[in-house]
Amino acid sequence: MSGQNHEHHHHVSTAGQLWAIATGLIILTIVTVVVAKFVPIPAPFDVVAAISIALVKAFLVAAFFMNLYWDTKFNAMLLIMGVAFFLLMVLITLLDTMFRNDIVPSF
Amino acid sequence: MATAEVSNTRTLKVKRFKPSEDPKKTYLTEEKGLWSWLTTVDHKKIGLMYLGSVTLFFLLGGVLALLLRTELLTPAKTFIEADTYNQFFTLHGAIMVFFVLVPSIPAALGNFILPMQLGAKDVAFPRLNLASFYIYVIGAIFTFFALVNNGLDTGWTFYTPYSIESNSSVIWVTLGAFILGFSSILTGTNFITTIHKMRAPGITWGKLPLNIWALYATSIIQVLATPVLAITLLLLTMERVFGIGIFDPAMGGDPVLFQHFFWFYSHPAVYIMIVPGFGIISEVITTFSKKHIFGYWAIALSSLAIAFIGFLVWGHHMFTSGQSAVATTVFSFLTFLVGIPTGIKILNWVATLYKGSIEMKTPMIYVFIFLFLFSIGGFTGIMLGSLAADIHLHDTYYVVAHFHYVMMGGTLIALLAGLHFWWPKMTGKMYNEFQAKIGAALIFIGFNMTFLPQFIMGSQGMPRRYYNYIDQFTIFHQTSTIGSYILGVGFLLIAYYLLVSLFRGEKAPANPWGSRGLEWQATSPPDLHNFDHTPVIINGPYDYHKPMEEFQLGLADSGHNGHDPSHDATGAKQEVVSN
Amino acid sequence: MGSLFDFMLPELKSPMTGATTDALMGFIHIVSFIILAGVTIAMIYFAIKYRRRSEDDETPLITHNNKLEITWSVIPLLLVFIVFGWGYKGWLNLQTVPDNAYEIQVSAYKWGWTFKYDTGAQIGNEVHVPAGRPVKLVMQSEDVLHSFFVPDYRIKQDVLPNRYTYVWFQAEETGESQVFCTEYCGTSHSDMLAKVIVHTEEDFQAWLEDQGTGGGGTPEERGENLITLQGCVSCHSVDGSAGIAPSFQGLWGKERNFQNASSVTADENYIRESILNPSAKIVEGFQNQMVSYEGRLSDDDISDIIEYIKTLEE
Amino acid sequence: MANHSTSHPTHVQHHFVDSDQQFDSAKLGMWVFLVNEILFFGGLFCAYIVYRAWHPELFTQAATELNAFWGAVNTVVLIGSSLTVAMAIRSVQKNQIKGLKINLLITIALAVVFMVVKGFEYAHKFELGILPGELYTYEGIEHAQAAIFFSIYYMMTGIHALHVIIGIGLMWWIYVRANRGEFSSEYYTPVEITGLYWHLVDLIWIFLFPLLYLIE
Repeated sequence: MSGQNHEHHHHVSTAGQLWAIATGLIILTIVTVVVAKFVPIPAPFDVVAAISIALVKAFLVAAFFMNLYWDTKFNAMLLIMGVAFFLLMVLITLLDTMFRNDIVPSF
Repeated sequence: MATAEVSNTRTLKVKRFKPSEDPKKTYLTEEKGLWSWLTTVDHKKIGLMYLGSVTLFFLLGGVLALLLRTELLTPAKTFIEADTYNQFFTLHGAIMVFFVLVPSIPAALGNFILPMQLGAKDVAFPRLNLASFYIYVIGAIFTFFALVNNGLDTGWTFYTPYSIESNSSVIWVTLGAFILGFSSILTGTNFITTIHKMRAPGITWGKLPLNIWALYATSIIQVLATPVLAITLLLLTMERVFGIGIFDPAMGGDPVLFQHFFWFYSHPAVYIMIVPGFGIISEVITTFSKKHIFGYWAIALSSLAIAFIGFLVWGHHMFTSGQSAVATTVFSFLTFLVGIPTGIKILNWVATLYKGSIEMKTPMIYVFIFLFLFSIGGFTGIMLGSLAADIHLHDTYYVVAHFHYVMMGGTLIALLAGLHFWWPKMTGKMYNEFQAKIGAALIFIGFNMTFLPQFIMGSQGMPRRYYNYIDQFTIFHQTSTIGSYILGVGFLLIAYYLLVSLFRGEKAPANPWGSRGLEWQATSPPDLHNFDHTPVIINGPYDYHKPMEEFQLGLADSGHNGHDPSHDATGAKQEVVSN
Repeated sequence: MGSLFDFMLPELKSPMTGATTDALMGFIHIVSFIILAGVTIAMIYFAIKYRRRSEDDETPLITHNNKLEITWSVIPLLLVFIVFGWGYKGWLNLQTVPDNAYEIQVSAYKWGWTFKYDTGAQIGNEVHVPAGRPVKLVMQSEDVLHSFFVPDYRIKQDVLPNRYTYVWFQAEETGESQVFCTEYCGTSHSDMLAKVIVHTEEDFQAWLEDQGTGGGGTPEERGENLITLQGCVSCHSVDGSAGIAPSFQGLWGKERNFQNASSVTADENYIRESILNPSAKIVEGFQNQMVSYEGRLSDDDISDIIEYIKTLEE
Repeated sequence: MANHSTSHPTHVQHHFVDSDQQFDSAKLGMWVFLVNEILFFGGLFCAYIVYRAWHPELFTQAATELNAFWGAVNTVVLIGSSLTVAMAIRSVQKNQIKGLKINLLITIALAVVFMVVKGFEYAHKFELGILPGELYTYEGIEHAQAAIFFSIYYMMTGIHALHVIIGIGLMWWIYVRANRGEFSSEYYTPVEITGLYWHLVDLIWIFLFPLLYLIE
């Protein structure tokens, strides 16, 4: 079970791939700084832009540096589940903190 | 195993392995001495060390409980001061929750049983397993330190801002619980990995014992919720050290936010405590009914459903806290949804009894007690989930009674069921059945006498965490106190006959209850590596309609442990090699 | 059945807020009891009927029954929806204060309650209200979390240090009801009690007038009122009995011995310092646990309290 | 189970059947642990989001005290270190132990650079009196909750920095083991899972950077 099975288990990235990802990440870092500092985007959308860029960067790291793209889907699911539960925590907490002064909801 | 590549046409050479009734070497005799225990990576020994520590803490928490009940014999001062009382109830809560209930079933019994039910030699990360035990010990030392040094008087919930200004040793306990959290996380991580990667050939997801499903659901909660407790306690510690102000109203922070953080862990934590209990009930009830479980998938998936929905309901601890009306409404609604899978389980267990062959041995008696007490706990939970009723009942003895019915009537009774069930396997000794039944009766009577009056005084308006109380509640408090003494005697009796059985107990056969569970196909007590063969599983764990021989199969030749369990052993031809 | 509920619940004195709660609790208790009895009887019946007769007993293979599973999932689901809707309705009522409610400000502290009326009158640990009229309490805490609970009215609300919260009720008959603090708040949490005293409308108005604007009386009387109002008495007794703090009786003019072995005669300045900076001198045998009253008591208030303490001779 | 262990390579622990099972288990276990880490930081992000939603103006004002340039430099440094970790794993997969060691050393160096920059940032703030919570004395921001912003800032970056330090320790441990010749293309599980940990530290920073430094 050892020899021939190894290939699909252990993906080996080429140096070129890794350098390309890193370059992409650095470019995105520059983009996010430029967008934040020099492009006037109205209030909530500046955060949306910054987070969107960060999500793309996070995807690159997770998929290619952390090998999720080639890995078993279950590990990717774990990552997504972690993020999903974090979002649940935030969203439900906001249900309280953002609506404290609102009137009581009614049917 | 070149033939194993093509699963449908392969031939598994299996052989019948009847467990020896008189094992020469067991995990207890293979290596001896204190050092072999302290450095062991054997999941069985680690499980027992956990069991020992949990028992010690249960003793400590129990003594505190009896002292509390004694103080409440009369209004005002009976024999201790208000501050002492406040420290006692805080430590009783903190010890019972963090040091007893959370690790009791997963880390103690689960550690012992899980790899055996999977047909594995050990958990995936044995050294992490040992580390988790020592982390537990370090957390315990921190808490002990607080106990002798100023105590802790915040309530186990650590609500801010009281916990920020309290004079007691809050930091020691928060750090203790913080450290303890890692022990819980490591156990959870270990179990998830073990369940995914270490199953013996033929154990497909549909053939997992329900105990494993329950431990799996528990591990998921442990992994997802415990880190949030860790960060919450760390923030509280920083709050006391630097006054970071996030939860401190004096600095412009928000105490209700702390409650969200705290309950995001602590509500799922009650499922960490109870769900593994569900697993034990499923194992015991089928064994002693000699019957297939009713609704396997309903029970298995409802554990997962509870685990997930359990994350969405934490705000029902906060209906009167001043959280927003929207949040209150949503939390109440979701709370009812989590009640449904729990109800489904109860009814499935009762249906399992139908047309069974029921033998009322001690573990089964505890299952009956569990079903009765836990149902009461569940129904009162529905009561507390409904908004108007909760406004009246919140923070009264009704709540105290409710969670004791769930946590003690549920988890602890399930633990006792499991302990009696697996005791012969763990120790190789039988306990005295008659004394065990007396013990169960004492527990049942004492428990109800302690906590039923608390429902009544709670709905009459008696608030919890009260040192002093108004005269009209005296009779309820006194009944409750007497009940708690009976309960105490019951636990002493159990400790007594279990200890006696270690030295003078009859030798246990490999499978005293006639169970079809895989763990019973090992010797009692098991070999250091659990089985002296690699088990092959063809039948489900509850196939009581099939003969025992079909459950005693193992790979005839040495080598693979079916690393890839998706290879269904039923699909393969079995060639039974005669003994 | 009715008497059983009376046993479970205290007499309802504010039907406007509590009637739904009581009905709902009755409903849940009855339904739960029926189901629990069913489950228990089934368990015991099975245990007897299907008891093991021999070790070779054979049991039928019953794996599941979808119809049964759906039935016992859907019926409880419908039941809990009823419970949710009903509870929500009652809670909505508790959240919706009638427009004509009489408003009283409540201040909670360790360990007591102060009630302030719009006339300026203040009273500690007793709230006087008119019968037959909705009353709204606007509450705030001065220190940690507390919770205002009146079992007779089926109302409860946490009191927070940085926000106002409110409850309302309408007592129909004259009489008294017990108030508890239900959010754990330290040493004397269980003594943080108060009473709601319900008067007829006329008596209430008369009582309110009697109270004046809270500033009347001699300095000694004002001082006596203040130490109740500010909760001093929950730790410092006025009759010489031992509490968690030194008694006020016999304090004046006596030699005080401190933890650091120093001592001083109790005069105006000592008492003033002890109020504003309590940790400066700790009397032997006691803990440092009092909070500063800086900003909560004016100089006049302190003088009044000192005058009152002077009257408390042994 | 003596009859089972005969075919085991030395690095495979007794309770695993083969190297693949051990590798997969370790990796799965690490991912489960990373889920933990996400929720651990998640608590802090949650506090951040709640407070930002309450006081958006506070975050705009307070963020001006943070230096976006050095934040960006640190981002690039961490991305670089992630690259070298990935290269280290690639090296060991191809059995180039020398490449593994060089890449590990570069990673450690970059992590140290990150910490040094962080140290200067902290030192600068301490001088201004921008300390967490009660110790906060800075008067440049007119907002009642200014101290809370910096409490959140210090908690987030502080715990992240702690992870970086732990990462440095782990890399050094891997380096020492590589020196002892423990790793090869047949067995490099510790390298792989340490790499996963390091990438997560990078991932967290990818979010911390815009959320703390780039608020306008």
